[in-house]
Amino acid sequence: MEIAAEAVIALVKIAVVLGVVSLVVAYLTYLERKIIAHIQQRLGPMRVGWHGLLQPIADGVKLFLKEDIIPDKADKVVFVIAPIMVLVPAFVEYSVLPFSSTFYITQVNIGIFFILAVSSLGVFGIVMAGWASNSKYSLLGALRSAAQMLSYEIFLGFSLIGPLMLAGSLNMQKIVEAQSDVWFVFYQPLAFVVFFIAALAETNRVPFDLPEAETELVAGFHTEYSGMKFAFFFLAEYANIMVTSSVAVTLFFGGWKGISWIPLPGFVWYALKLGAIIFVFIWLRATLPRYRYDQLMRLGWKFMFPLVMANIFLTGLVKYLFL
Amino acid sequence: MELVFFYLFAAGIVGASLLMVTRANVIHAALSLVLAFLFMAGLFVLAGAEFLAGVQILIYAGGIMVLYLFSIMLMNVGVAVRLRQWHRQSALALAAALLLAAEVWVVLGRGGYPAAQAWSWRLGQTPGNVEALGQVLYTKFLFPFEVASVLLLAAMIGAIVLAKRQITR
Amino acid sequence: MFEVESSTRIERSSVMPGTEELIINMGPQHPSTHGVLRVILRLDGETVTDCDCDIGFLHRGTEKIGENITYTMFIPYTDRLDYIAAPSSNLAWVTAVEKLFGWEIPMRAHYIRSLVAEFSRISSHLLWLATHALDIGAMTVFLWCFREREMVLDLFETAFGARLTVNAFRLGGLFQDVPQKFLDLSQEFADLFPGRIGDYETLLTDNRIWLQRTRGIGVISADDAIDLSLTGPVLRGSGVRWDIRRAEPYAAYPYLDFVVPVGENGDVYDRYLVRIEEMRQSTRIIQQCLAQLPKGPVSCKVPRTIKPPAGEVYHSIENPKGEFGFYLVSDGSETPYRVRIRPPSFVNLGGLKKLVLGGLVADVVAIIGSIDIVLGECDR
Amino acid sequence: MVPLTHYLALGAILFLIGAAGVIMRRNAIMILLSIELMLNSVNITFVGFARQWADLTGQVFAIFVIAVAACEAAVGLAILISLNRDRSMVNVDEINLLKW
Repeated sequence: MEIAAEAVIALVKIAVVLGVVSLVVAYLTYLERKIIAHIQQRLGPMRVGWHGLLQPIADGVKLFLKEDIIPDKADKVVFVIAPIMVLVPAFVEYSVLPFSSTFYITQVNIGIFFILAVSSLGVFGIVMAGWASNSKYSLLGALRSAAQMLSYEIFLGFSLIGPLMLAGSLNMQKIVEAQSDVWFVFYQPLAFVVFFIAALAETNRVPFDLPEAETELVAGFHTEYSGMKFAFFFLAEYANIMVTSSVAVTLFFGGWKGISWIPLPGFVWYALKLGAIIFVFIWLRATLPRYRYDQLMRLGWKFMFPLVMANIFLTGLVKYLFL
Repeated sequence: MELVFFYLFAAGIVGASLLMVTRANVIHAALSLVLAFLFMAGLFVLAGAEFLAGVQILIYAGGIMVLYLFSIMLMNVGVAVRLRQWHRQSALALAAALLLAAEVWVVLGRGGYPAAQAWSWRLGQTPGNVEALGQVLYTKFLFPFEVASVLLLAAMIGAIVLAKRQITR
Repeated sequence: MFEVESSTRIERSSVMPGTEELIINMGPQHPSTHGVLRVILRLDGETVTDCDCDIGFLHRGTEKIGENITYTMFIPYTDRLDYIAAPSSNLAWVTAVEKLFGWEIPMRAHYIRSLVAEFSRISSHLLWLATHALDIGAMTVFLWCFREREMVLDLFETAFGARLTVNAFRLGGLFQDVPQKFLDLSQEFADLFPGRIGDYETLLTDNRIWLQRTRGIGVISADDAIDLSLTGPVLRGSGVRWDIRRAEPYAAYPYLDFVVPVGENGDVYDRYLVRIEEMRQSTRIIQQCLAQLPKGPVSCKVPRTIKPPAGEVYHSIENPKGEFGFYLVSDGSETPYRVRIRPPSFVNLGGLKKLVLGGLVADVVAIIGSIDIVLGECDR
Repeated sequence: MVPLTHYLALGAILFLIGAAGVIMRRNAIMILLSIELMLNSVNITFVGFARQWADLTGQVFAIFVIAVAACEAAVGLAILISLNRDRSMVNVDEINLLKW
């Protein structure tokens, strides 16, 4: 009986989180279009609803009703599985994020490690999509993204080690608790810079959007996709932005903890911080050109890798000497 | 409950592995193997090895298998699929494998293993598996750990030397 | 012996080539080939080992059409050559025909022609900057450039009633004088535009990623550029100070003061800088034209039927893309005997192979952008 | 509580599948993949024993096995790629000379 009740509560929580996340992800596309439009001194979507507020829904309907084309020479099974393989890990990661002190789906003691592990699966979908499409542009895009995501996953993981050393736990809730006094971004600025750059690369955002660089590879790995399958890739990208921003909030900006003299509920603080970081993601997209593939790798291995190693060393030294 | 999940995962692993061994297309085989690894990670969580489950997904599925896929894509799979897939000694090998299976069956059937012991921590609680594993890894097994790192370095250099297009002499 | 080999062939995987060269078709539907250009790239990994341009998807036989219609009727066809800078093409044609006649054009017409030609240069360079930046991934520059290009097109609309294919000039001068509103708006634009160029430069010129993507990419030396008969900003980017507005002045250019900017290294970045500076110089020319604009008629006396004397003439002008010339043979009838177009994009595209070899796919995109082609005049 | 024999049986089955794959397949990549499966079957038995005796040694060894698997994959794939490039072959029964 007890197990059944627990299961029901868990399912309700999952449903709530998935629902909210799907909605937020859909509106993230709207937000991105609006923000970029205003940076570029135009209006963006205006037609559907007040100031285009229903645009994501119209987009969803359009994508849903669109013809779903599977290329003749494609590997059908892999082609169909690939978008699912991209979307599912992105949503699974929400299961361990602490949205407030009381609201989370579950807590595991390998919390942040779980997120890293699951996010490493996202690359499969991309590689599968690129290979199964049987198109040269897709394959080039897939190879690029495989190399890019594998490399930057390393920097992403290593950049988190500094804050984790300070927190002394992998559990997301404990990491937040450890930042009661000072956010880790002040202790670990170097780690945050590396984390943010690696996060941009992991989510294939400008200036690291090489896998889907439309002006070079048409659309990279999802060139051959259409309809709902294409929407899956699209949603996955934004869901990944949300997750990486959430990780940044949790590890560097004190999670749901706010300033003590302003009485706001935890999840509001969380949403505010999340929004700020996502805004920077969008802002960068409107500002920066794109790196070249070899320059991206050089930046990673010759600049960020030594930096993040030095950060771990320094953190360890300080912790050993003074704490 | 635990047993049900065990059977679920075990069935998944065995099914995916069988799929892997029999596929003609190497990419399909590699993807089946990834599926097997994911089920295996579930099994590890069941056995109280959460950290290992994470490592399994992060390193095995997310790292090694991507490396495989990457290499397979660099080669031309299209032609290889149309070639003969099996050795001529397959029947013999199958017979040997079945013989080995029978042997394992006999050995396992003897039983007589000591009774199970409980972990000193509970599942899903901190300090738990990660802390304990770290403690053991960096004290008792420090030397093997270092050796493993040297091994990885050697493998890395070896792989680069082997795969590099031209080695200037 | 041989037959045994071939019968067991399917058994051996040696039918499988080890490393295959990847051949990709860039275009004619690729987003960054700027029109219907097809570039066949042979890749080793992502390094370009060979490059072949396939052109002609937009071929309309413009030269042949020119031989069958009168000199006046051909002016709108020149709009469709370099459609990004249509008045420049008009200017090339009308000046070529006028040279054949040896007509004297009123000063006011000369000044207005220079003014409009510089506007078309700005419009062309804005479109180039927009797409070039977008190719390298900078998205905002694209829309900012289009904002200003819109103003230039509005100016064309005010003066000539059309925005893209404006059919701006007539043989012997202009169809009618430009309205005062056009001159006022031009002044407004000329005062505003230098600041806007500064905006673009803020986003690009010192941007580290932009520098990494353009510096040292697609380098061509001055000698090579001359050997390939490249013209326009591509030639000037390599450090050759060659501008037909200076070398063989036409329209009002002898009376105008401007600098011909040149680059040093001949890479994508220098071509970018040259064009940015050219936009500044164009604004200067526009300011001067507006200040010095003489009063008077805008057309010389033109006969009702245009029958030039028999003979031949070659006349070229400095189009935004390079040397744009017409070679005309007249047999004394109402239609030309031969029209030959010297298109800058077509000739500059010939240098593409030399520029991209050894680069990466991403560089190809940057280099095509820096050559600034328009397929209308390339395919003719 | 899952009995130890279950883990051992599962490990054995996987090992057999992997071994069969190694012996029976011609494609060298398939052989490497089968070897990965065999290594993992060993991991399962390690984890099973660790569970039985509540001793972390088994898990530590599983981690070492994964490290070794990573090395094996990297070197194996490097050999395969250079073979594929220079001799254009992937099937092991064609690689029948020690030296070219």
